[in-house]
Order: sequence, then C-alpha cells, then structure tokens
Amino acid sequence: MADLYTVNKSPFEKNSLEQAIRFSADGASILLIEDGVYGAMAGTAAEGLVKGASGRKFFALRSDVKARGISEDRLIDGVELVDYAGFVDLVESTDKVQAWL
Amino acid sequence: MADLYTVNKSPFEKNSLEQAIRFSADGASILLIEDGVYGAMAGTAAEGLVKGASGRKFFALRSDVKARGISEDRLIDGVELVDYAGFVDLVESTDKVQAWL
Amino acid sequence: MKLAVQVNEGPYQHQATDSAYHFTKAALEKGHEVFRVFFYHDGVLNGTRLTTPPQDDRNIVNRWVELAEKYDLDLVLCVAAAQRRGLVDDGEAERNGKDATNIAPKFRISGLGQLIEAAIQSDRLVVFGD
Amino acid sequence: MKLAVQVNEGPYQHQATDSAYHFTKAALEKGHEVFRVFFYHDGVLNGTRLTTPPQDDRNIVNRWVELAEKYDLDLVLCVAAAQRRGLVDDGEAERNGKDATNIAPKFRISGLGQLIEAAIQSDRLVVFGD
Amino acid sequence: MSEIKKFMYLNRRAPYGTIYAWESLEVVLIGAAFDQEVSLMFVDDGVFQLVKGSDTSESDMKNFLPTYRTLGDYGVRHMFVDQASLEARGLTTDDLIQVEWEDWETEEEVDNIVEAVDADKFKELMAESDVVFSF
Amino acid sequence: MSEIKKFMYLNRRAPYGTIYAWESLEVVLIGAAFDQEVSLMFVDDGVFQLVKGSDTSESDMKNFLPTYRTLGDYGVRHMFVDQASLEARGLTTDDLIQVEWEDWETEEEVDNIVEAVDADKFKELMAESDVVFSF
Repeated sequence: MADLYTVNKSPFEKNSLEQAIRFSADGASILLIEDGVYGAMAGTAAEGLVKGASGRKFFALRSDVKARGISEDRLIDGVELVDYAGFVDLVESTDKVQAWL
Repeated sequence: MADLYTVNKSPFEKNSLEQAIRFSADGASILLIEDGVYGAMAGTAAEGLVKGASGRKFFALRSDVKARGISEDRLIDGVELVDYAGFVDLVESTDKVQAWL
Repeated sequence: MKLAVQVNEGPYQHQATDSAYHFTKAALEKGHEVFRVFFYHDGVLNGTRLTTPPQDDRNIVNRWVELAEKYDLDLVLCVAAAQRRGLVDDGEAERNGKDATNIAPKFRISGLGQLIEAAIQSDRLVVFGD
Repeated sequence: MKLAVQVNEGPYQHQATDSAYHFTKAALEKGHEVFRVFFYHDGVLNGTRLTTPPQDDRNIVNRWVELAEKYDLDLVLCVAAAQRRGLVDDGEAERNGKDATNIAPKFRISGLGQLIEAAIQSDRLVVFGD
Repeated sequence: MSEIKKFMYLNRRAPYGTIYAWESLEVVLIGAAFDQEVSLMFVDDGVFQLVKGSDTSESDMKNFLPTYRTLGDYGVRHMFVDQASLEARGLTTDDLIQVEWEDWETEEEVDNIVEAVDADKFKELMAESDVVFSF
Repeated sequence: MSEIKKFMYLNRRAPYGTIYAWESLEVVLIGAAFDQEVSLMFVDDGVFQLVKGSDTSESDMKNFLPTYRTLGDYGVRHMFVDQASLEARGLTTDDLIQVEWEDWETEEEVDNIVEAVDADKFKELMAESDVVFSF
C-alpha cells in the first residue's frame, strides 16, 4: 500500500499539487479538497499535472467541486469524486496521510 | 507619478510579484516586504522577474531582508533597501498603494 | 481505525476547519474512533464561546461542541498557541491574571504533548491547515 | 499626509500585523496623520486583551494599545468580522447574550462603513494582509 | 468632503477556500451607501468567484454567488476580469455570471457589466483609480 | 504502547512571514520527551528556515535560528533538505546552518545531520515514516 496525499491549494496559487505528485510513490492516492479541486479541472493550464501523473489515483471531494461550480463533465478523465465518508475510507485503506498544504 | 506596489509573498510560493510587475505601469515602485523580500535575491530561479522588469524601481524592507539572512551582496543589483520610514516616504511620494498579497 | 485530527486554522477565515469537522463527523458516523482533535496555530480559535456568526451561516464552534457531546470527543487546544491568541479557560485566567475566559464547553487547553501522544496512539494522523 | 491602514490578519500567525504596526508607528513618528487603523477579517483578533505571549516575544496587542495611547489613534474592529471570530465588547455582549468580553482598551467595534469612510477621508489607504 | 473617489476592489482569491472573497463582497455592499465610483477587478484565482453553477448544498457553506448578481444595484458600475487569468483556467466569459446595471435617474441600462480586459486595459484602469482595496 | 514510531515533520514555509515554522519547531522540541524516531524534511520555501545569518534585531521578532542548532539534543536524528528546492533558490548546503548530533549512550557523534537529498531519496524517506506532521 502507498500513502494518501491531501492537497487543498489551487494549482494556480501554490505548487502543492505539483510537489505532492513529484514526491509521491507509485500507487499513491491523491485527494483534492477545498481550493485543491481546481487541479481536477480539464482544459486548464494546470491539467497536465494530473494528466501526466501516471501510476497515481486521483480523487476530488464532491462537495468542494460542486461549491466551486465545476460540473462533472469538466473534470479530468479518471478523477473520482468522493464524499467525506469516501475520504475516511481512503484514509483507512492507505498507509498514512500526508497533508500538502 | 505612478503607484507603489507592495508584495509580501515569496515568488516561489505565489505569483504576486510576477503579477504586480505585469500589471504595473512604467515608472512604478515595487516594495518587497515580509516573505516578498526573497524576490530580491540574486541567483535564484525567480531573479528574472526583477531583473527583467525595466522601468520599475524595486525596494526591499531592510529589517525583513536581514531577518531572513539575506546578505546585501546577495541582493539583485539596483534593489534599494529601505526602513519603515522609507516605506512611509514611498507611500507619500507615489500616487497610491496597491497591495499584491 | 483510531484517528487523530489536527486543525491549524481558525473558523471562517480558512475552510480547513470545515474540512476537519466534516471529516471527523464522517469518521465517527462510520464507527471509527477519534482519539483526539488537536487544535494548533490559529486553530485554537475554534474553541471560543464568544462567536456570533450570521444567522444564515454555519456556527463552526457550536458544531464542534455538539459533535463532542454526541461522541464524547476530546477537543484539545494547544496552550502555547492559545496564550498567543487569547484563548482562555479558568486555569489560564488565574495563572495569567486575566479577568475573563472565552473557552467554549467541551474544549480543554493542554500541552503540545497531547498532539504527540495522539499521533503515537492513533493509526492515522490527519492534518487540516492553510 | 493623512493615512488609512487596513489589517487583514490576526496576531502571530502572519507577519502582516507586524508590518502594519511598524508602518503605522513610522508614519506617526514622521508627523503624518493616521486617520484610522481598520481591522478586518482575522485582523480583529489584534484587539483582544486576553493574549499572554511568551515573555521573550513581542506583545502585539499591547503594542497597538500603547501606540493608540501615545497618538490618540482610532483602532476599529469590523463588527461583522468580530462577531464571526468571537471579539466582543460590552455592547456586543449585551446584544448577543455573551457572558464575557475580550476587547482590549483603545479598540472599538464598528461597521464596515468606517473602512469606506477612512478610504474617502485619507490621502492613502495602505493594506496589510496574507 | 464631497469629492467622488474611484474605488477599485482587487480580488485575487478563489471563493470558499478562504473567506476573503465573501468578506470583500461585504465591503462592496456596505460601500454602496457612500457615493463613490466603484469597480471590481478579478485576477488570478479571483476569476473563479464569478463562475456559474456554484452549489453549496452539500458543503454547509453559504452560497454567495447570487450576491454578485445584485452588485449592479449596489452602485457597482464595472466588473473587470483579467483575460489571461481566464484563459489559464480554461474559462471564457460564457462561464461567468452576468450582472445587470441600470441608472435609476437616466434609465440607462447595461445588460452585463462583467467584461474581460487585457493587461494594458488593466493598467489603465488601475492608474485611473484613487483607492485600491485588497483582501 | 511501547512501539517506536517514525515521525516526519514536513516543513514547506519560509520563516517569519508566518508562524508555522516556529510553532512547528515547538512541536519538535516538546516531542523530544517522547521516545520516537524523529526526522525533519525541508522542501520549497521551508529550506529558507535553515539559512545562516538571520538577524532580527531590527524587526522586533524572536530569532529562532539558534533553536534549530540545538535539535540534535532534542532527539532529532535527521534533517533532510530537498536538493531541487535549494537549487531553485540559489542555495547550497554551505548556506545552511550545521546541526550536531551525539548519542549519549553509544557516544556516536555526527558533525552535521543536515543533508540534501534528491526526490527519489525523499520518496523513500516518506514511505518509511509512520506519521507525517504538516504545518
């Protein structure tokens, strides 16, 4: 098993997503929450971060995605939406949590 | 007269310095304070921001530069150190202040 | 699973405390144990009973209190962070000569060792911050 | 020159409030008028009398109080921001049924109009934030 | 003092992740009581504040997108959006809300005061302003 | 519970601009009372925390650089610095403070526990850790 990385910053504001990906091991799960969910949007200058990160599984918190008006058809393919119960499950099913703030 | 731009973010953490420069008019004064003073360091990946911005005058708050252990010989040429009294003078001698946080 | 939760930001300014609350609540509802929620940095401001948020907005402090009442949750404010930011209980008021307290019920003030202990005792530490 | 100063962050967490203090002090020492210092967002937390910072660190709240005493400075906390963050004076305590106050001397709580007015009346508005 | 100043609100933060966007909006609403010329500028993640379709029903936070739509009634004459910030985020003005404006005295109407501008126009607008608010 | 866990403190913030670096250090100091294996990792602007020559005499803030030098006495065994973060900032380990370490039982000594590592080593270190603290 690998770690769960939480990223709560917009990829346009801070490099947290970029660094979480860079320092994550193969098989890592990366969960985008709060303003971090902007990293899950397709068609942006930052979409390459997620699209180019093979071997990582990406998740985004649904309530945060919806609050920001990001419709599901604008999400990058393969990003899975979870609710807080799913967040808890991710914490349980991975080795530990790294918060990339 | 042009405006005074204050920038308090490290150029490695947020794009505030880049944007302040991009949106500043010719003749603008740009004052680096707090973590913004890292933008005044020579030899970094961000030094091009200040070095490439012709027509702008750059200042850095001396107490913040010193607290961060940046010696004067590591400052980009042309960056002028000021104290808080100098900060006040800059505010007085420019049209208005724009805080780029 | 036994969880420790760390909250680094105060209410309203950053969403971190909202995320921490919803995560903690979801974990408890799924039957997990939350060993402790530790409030650090501006996070200690979650523990004031003096807030009066607008009526059409969430009450962040009361949400924590109610969750603690329902699940007997241990809500700990770091004493050093609390002193810097003016979060005071009876003991702190007496020790530091303060004429008022502002801590909310169900919160307690204690040392940083409580964070270390929580990290040791729990299966996972989950950090929410800015 | 007549100045208005806006402070968006609380004490200790961010340096913004330090910068605002040193700037305001320097302006006053140079003989400029500071029409008002307006505390917004977490900035309202600068106005609590309940802090007890470590003895070897600066006392951010007291510094403001002393500056206000020396120069008769108008220190205003935004009421909406104060309510969200638990900053309370006698009037607020009565209106919102709070059993304690935590405001420091020389600070007052008032509306956002005070910020607009300060911006209109002053030659410059200087903002300090995160 | 009866001088009318030009106020510019500089918004560079995404909504919801922090309170700055919302509390900035509260200043604009209160500011309507004062007779000033008010413009808003959205740059960087600030452009996300105007994105249509916000739904906070699952997040227990107040949805303040509808408040932006009313700004024309609160004395806001212009809402400028940085074109480059939009493009970097894969957005166009079609993704943003529209805000109507009407002058009650002259009955002049504008369908939408939200307008994308380039850096040169931005510089001009900032230069013309008397006061810049940042949050 | 007598199990010894591996603690990793992840530091990504510059000092002084915010309190995170200092309050993070306070956790490390208190943590010394617990018998854990403690490492610190400095990435992004976190590497600035270890830059030599900090002088806060003009800024009325507490200079906490000397405290880092004592960490070897507080049970910290490793202080890792991301090499790429250093390079982007024009720094080398020569610009950073040195931190000594000595095992009082075995009398093993290390002159400097501050060490630059690359991304692969970083990944390995994070994978080996049991708990990651972020501030």
